Amino acid sequence: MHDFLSLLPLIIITAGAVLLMLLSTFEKTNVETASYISMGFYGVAFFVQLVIGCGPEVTIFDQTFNGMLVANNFSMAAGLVILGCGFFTSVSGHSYFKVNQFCTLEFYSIMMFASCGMILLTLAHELISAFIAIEIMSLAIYILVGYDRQNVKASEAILKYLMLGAFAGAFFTMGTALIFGAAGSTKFMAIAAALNMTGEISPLLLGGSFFILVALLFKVAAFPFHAWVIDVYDGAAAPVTGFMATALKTAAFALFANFLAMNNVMHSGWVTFLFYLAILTMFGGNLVAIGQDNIKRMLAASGIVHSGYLLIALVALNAEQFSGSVIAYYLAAYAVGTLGIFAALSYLSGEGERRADFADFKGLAKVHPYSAAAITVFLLSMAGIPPTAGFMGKFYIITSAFNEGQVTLAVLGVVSSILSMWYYLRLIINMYFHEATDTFEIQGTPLATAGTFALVFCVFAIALYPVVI
Amino acid sequence: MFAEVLFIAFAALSVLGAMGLILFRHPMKGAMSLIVTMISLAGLYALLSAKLIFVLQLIVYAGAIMSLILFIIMFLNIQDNDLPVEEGRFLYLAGGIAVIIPIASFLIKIVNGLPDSQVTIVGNGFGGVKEVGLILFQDWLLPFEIVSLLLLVALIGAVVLAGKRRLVK
Amino acid sequence: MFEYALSVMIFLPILAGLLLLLCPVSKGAARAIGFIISVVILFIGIEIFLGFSGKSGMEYVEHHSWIPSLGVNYALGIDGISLLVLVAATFLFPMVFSVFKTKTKGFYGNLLLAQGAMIGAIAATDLILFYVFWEIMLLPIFFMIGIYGGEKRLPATLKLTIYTIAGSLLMLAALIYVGTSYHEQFGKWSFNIADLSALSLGGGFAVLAFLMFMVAFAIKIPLFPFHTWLPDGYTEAPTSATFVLSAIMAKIGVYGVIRFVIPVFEIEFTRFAVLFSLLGVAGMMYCGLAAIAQKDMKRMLAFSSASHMGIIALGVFCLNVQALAGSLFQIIAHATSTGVLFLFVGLMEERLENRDIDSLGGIAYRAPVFATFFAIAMLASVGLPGTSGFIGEFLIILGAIKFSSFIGFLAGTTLVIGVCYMLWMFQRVFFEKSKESTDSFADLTTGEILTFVPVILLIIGMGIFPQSFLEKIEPTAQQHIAQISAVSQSQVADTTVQNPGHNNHKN
Amino acid sequence: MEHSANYLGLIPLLPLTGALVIGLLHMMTCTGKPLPEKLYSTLACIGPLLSFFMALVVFFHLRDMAPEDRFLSHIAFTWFAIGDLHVDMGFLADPLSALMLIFVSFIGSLIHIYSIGYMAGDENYGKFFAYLNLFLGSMLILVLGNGPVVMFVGWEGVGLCSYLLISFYTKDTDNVLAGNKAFIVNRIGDLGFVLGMSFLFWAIGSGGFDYLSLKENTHLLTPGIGFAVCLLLFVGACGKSAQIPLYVWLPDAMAGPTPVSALIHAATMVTAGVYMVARFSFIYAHVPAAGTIVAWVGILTALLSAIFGMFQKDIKKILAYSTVSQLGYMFAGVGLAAYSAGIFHVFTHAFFKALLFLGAGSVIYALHHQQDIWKMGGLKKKMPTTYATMLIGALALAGCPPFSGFFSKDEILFSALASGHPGIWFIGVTVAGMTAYYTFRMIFLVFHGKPRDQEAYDHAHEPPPVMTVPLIILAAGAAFAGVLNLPGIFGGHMSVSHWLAPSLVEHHPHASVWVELFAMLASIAAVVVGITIAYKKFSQGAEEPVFTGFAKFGYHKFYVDEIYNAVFVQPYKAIGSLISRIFEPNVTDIHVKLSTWIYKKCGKGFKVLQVGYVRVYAIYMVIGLSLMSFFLSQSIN
Amino acid sequence: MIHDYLILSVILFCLGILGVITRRNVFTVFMSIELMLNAANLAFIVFSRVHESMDGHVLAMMVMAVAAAEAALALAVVILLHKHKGKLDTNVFSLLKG
Repeated sequence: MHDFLSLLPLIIITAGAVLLMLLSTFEKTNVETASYISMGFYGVAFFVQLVIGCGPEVTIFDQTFNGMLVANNFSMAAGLVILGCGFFTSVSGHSYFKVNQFCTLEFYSIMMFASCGMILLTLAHELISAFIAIEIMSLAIYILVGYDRQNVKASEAILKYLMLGAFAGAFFTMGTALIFGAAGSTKFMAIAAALNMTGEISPLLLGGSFFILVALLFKVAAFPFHAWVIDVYDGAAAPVTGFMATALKTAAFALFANFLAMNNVMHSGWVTFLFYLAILTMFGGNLVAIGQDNIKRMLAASGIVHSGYLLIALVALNAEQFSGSVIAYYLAAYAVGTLGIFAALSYLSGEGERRADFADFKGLAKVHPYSAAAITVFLLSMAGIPPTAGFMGKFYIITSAFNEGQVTLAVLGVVSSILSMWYYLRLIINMYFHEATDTFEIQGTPLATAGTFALVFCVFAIALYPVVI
Repeated sequence: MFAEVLFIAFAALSVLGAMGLILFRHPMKGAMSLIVTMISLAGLYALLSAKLIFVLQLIVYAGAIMSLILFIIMFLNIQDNDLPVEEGRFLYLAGGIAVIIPIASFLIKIVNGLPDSQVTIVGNGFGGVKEVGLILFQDWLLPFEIVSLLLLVALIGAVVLAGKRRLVK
Repeated sequence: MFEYALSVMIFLPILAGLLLLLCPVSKGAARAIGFIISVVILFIGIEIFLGFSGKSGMEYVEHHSWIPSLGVNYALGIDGISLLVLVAATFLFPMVFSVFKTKTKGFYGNLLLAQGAMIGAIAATDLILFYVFWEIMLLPIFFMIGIYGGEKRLPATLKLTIYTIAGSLLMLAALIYVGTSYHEQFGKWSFNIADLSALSLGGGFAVLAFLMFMVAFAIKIPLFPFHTWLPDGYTEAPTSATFVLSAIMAKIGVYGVIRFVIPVFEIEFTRFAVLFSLLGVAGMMYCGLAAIAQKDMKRMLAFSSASHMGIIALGVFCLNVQALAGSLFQIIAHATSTGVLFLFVGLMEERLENRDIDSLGGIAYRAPVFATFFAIAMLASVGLPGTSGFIGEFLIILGAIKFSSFIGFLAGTTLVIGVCYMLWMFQRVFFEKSKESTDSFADLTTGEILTFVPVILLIIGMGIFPQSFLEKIEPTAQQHIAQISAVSQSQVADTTVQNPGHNNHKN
Repeated sequence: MEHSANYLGLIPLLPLTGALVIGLLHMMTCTGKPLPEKLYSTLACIGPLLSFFMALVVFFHLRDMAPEDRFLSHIAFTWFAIGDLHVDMGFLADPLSALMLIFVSFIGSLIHIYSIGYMAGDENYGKFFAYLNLFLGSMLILVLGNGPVVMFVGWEGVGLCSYLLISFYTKDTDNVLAGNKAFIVNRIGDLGFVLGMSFLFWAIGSGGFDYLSLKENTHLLTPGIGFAVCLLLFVGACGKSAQIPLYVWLPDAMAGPTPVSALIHAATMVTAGVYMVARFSFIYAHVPAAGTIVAWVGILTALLSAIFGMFQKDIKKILAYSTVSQLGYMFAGVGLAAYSAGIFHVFTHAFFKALLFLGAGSVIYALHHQQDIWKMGGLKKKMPTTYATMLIGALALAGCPPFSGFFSKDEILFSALASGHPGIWFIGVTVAGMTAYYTFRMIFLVFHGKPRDQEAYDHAHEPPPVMTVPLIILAAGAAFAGVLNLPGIFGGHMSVSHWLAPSLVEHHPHASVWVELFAMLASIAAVVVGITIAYKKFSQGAEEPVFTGFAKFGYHKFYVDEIYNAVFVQPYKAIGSLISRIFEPNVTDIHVKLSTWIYKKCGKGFKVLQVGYVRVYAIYMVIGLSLMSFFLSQSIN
Repeated sequence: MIHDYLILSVILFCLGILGVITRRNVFTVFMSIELMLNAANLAFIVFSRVHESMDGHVLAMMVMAVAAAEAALALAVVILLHKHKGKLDTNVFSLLKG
């Protein structure tokens, strides 16, 4: 019975997706209803997920699914984050699509399909299922990115994302093939068993896991597989960007962590590799972010930096007693902040997202002090200033790095967050320290505004009551 | 011996096809050479006793997917002047090869580290429809089911992106 | 009643500040609320000061678990080290609300936030909690400078913020290192400062962590050569922010060194004491010299403040009880003198919209009360006996002589350097012929006089009866020094510190 | 044995209270209608007079005690105590401080009274008296303090007051500059004092940081530290008592009102250095070499300032240099361990110098603030009282027997000769002659001959009694104070020396009466020569000469001020502006600027890399991949 | 013999990469990715043969399904792009940059 309960959120979301898909054939239902429906489904799924909780580790339908799905605390937490992201994206979408009218019912349906893929991804302990889950998620996200067909930027974004995503997917399949060749199976348990036998990673397994890591690194936009992320974030609609920045990253990191934590041999084999990548990702991301004038591009680049921090957490995870709490907490903290900004952007950026640059937000604090304050809170959270969730996340990551002896990484992580101060502060400075030149009229519904403030609350709530840990 | 000759023939064909794909300027020609590759790969599958996959490769890949691609190419009526002028293509190629060599050598190094063995065609239903089907529905039920989800998403996506837009107010 | 006094002192201003920021309140009401809150805090502060028993332990302790898995607690307490800093943070705030009438409600809200965060940083006995407040207190300052500052406020704000945040992030790494080392050595997590002092750290990273800590505090203090954010920051900030920065925030940097660095890094501290004390002295001289050439009064005071902070920092690095107590005493003395000078400059700016020394003159004839008050604060800042400034400076110089005669000598030059620029400024601004720009200068109103009289009395009172302050801090200072000298004697008996003659040679 | 006297604390407190009250009254009213001058003057004089009265009480109290434990002390409260350091706010009256106490409060009171007349009509009448009271209070703290730290309070207090009083006429920039100079130079001295105190504390202060405890622990002092302490303290004394090289502030300090010059620069503040050295006689006696340095510095100062004094034309400057010169004598005395002689000279000097300054004040007052002696002349007839009193003062200053100055100065010169420093003695005698010369040059030019400025002369008149009475009192003192310490050769008992003996650690050189007689005659001869030359040159209405050669050099004070300006002040300012204009933005800030620059450049560079072509992004990926594969393939074999 | 199969797979895979990074035509790029997937499929089949388990066959089928789905979407995107610019040059789509 518990097996079924563990899958219940997934089922609810899938049901919601299918329902919306079916509804879209009826002319009568409008987009707002759809967004309420999706909010409802996300909300229900979220609470179901929350209520179920989880034991240490449950293999779902061991017989039927042949041990391919495993639920644990980590996947549960990641699932919560994903569902939360979905909920708030629906919320901000509600307002956003009031102004930017290119939405149809399928939007929410596809978003829920994407969430479905993500949740599968957090549960998957088998490579080909994971691959399919990735593809479900990715295809859905591609569609969301290019949803505005009139917009050539969106189309360009989808082209870039799809091409490079498929390219990375090809690596994933090749990696799976090599691992299959090495271990005779694609299940994590079997691979771990094979690793335990030899005690070290065999060349074939090395190559295979390398390609898998490459694909995952691409998904989380680690350096040097990061270049797409900026353009794609830029081209996509604000709620979509928020969704892909948070939920997608959560799902990808969930798989990443599960894969690495499969056993100690696997993890220790890749520590050095990830060590350098984490450093490169943090600093590369920062340097990309410095030069950006567009908020979404800056956030994309800062997302790269946050991936770098998460890579630190991956380096520092303890494969013997993997709980993933640090990663999950950081993901949650990051998700809350990023979603918040995108929620705010989705009602502030106006029709066709004409306010996109830093300079466009000059003097926002004079016109909309509360929104500006909320954005400030999110930015500070991303910058890791206490008492926000971002700070606690960073604190856990650095603590875990020190605890695993990764002193250099911890210090470099800190240095990188120093570098990142500039571009976070830049937006704050633009909002607060200049006179308003724009009127910042807010069209659309107040739902996104409400969502923004709810997220502000979350930022502090997560920070002050770090329940996950 | 016969198998080896066949392998060499198929391998050569498939590599040639792949090179054709990369080198032909017009995608139509590229697609045709890709079909060559796919068919020869199908031959190789047969040599590896993967009967079902041999069939699927021919039907699904070379048949369905490639004809879809060809259809779209023709549907878009791509003329020569629509094609990108890829100046310095060969320079790129040379650079690309230089870049790829480490990857290739890495992979080949891995392959060479494996114990080699002969491949003979195995009978006894290995790779047959029934056997693969049993495994598919016993061990691999989950991927099978979620692939349906994937296809559904792709379906909706294609409709949304390329279909006729009806805006719902 | 006073069981939760510290929490009240922290969260009352923070909550009030947030309320002010979030609710539509009129300017005057905001100021009134701020004033009332700060007076309430003042009374609690007085009560704590009087009730403080002056034994060497923590008093007014509060302890709640926050993040059990990492041993992070919400732990507050006050001992001799923090007492005077706390006093500085509570005593001076009502003045700001009372003096500056023209600011908006956001300004007053930020001010309250800053006060709460500062008190939090002072009262925290858990490193993480300290860090949290330490960072929070920068935010209101950031907004105050950025929104209400002068012409060139943007670069100044950025520089200040990034500089200090850079420092504090380094400190974050260092303090987590300390926490994990504790975990390694004792098998459990704790960030409580009392536990951490039991640590014995060694090796290269201990030194690095120590330096990271020191850089963070050095930036906040600011210690030469990390002071470069200060002149711009202090000058461009609205005066009350400058006041908060100079009178309290800088002190929390010194306080941090005493509270968090000395107990944990005894060995490294003794090893680097000479270097840092040289930095302190160098900063004192450098900033003092720079001050003389300033044309802007506020900028001059900024350099002067930095110069004094150099001396205060020196007192901490001298590793003896006189200098340490001197520094602690000077913390509040400096807050009341230089801090108040900033307020005076703020008043002048409000009245004349001019801070250019050369264009001022003869204010003493227009505003004798103002001039007198200014002179008293100025004399306290140059360390005239009978004012609060003397006791601290004297103790620090005395201690510095013990530490190293050369450094002591250099420290002594503060007596001369300080007086040069101060007198010159005073001459040009208050004396000489009165100029057009100052003709209309109005003297302090009764309200303002009432505001400043307590501080003036405090300046003089602390100069005449310093013992009531010193006796509260002495036991803790003694304990601190005893702890560090025990370690340094047993472990680095042959380092440079014990031998002043050797230092001379080295320098 | 503890002799407690609670009223000791009141002695400085009374003038200080007066200062506070007057200061507040003045501050509150000065922009509006001023309060009557009578109120201020009454308030101002109460404190000093009461202090003087109590000083007498102290004196008689001490006199009634056995000579060896003649001290009274009162500890008001613990000032500060940290570790070994324990400093009380305590007061000590022993013969030395009692002597100082009496004449400080006495002369202080007189000057207060004199000022009532002199300052009449000044818009800052109240402020002046507040400062004056504050000054007297500080001076009394200095004298009464029971340890170096308390002394330092008074020490700095008088420095502050001298700053305030010198720059009293604040509208004139020069005055304020003179005040600044005084304060800053004093501060340089204070630096020495503080450092000396610190060394002293670490050497012998842990047993208690007051004079009595320090005296008991003197044996713990090592010679090296002792020497350093002595020199550092002497630096302090140099600052306060205007010795080489820190004397430069004193002549400039004449910018203040004349009573101030009398009070500060004659009677009280400048003698603080001498008092301090005498106070620390137990340490200086411990390190004779330091004393010799003190003596030489003192005598050279005397010589130098005597030379300057010969060429000045400002009446107050002449007196100022004469003060510096006399201070030099005092240091020569205390440096040679003739502490009582030095202190006695302080004592007599207080009378005649105050007298001279106040007399000069009268002249200036009469001539409507004319200070140039070359514009005076023939005032003898117009101002007989002033003339007579000043003449007495001049004779005392010049060292004519039997006036007070003669005895005290002779005592010093004698001990120089007797303790084997003929060089000091010889210079001393020369300076005595020069002193006589320039003093009488002044007297002759001011009072004799024909008036050089007829209009001013016509308006000149004797000042009111409130000013002349103090003159007369002081003249009496200047004439007869010498009697108090009449040496044996004249049948005296050296009363002052005996009185002071318990407070001082001194050894009296033993020399024959002939030596004493010789010394005396030599100095008398020098004085006579000096007066004669002055008489020849100036008594008959000489005209202002144009200085050339050495005289010009001397008139310009050897250009010391200019040299100091060029060597210390300008470089100081230059360094200041160098730092703030060039160093601060370009060198110290370099790490900020550089990192910002690198940061921005990197940002630009990475922006360029973000070309927007999807193929290029793929190429990045593949390049990354191929590098990684390259490194990974190293790890497998 | 296994080696030869695998090396063929590697060669095809690398040719696929080469196609992606050297060509600007959207179609060619997509087909190159298909080629890479095919190379992976070949590896699956070969390893399946090596391990004598048919799991590899199932995996290859899944990959084919995914490839089909991806192709469907990719072609939709191609149509979309063609509607915008009338060209299939990837370099034409570089509005988003910097």
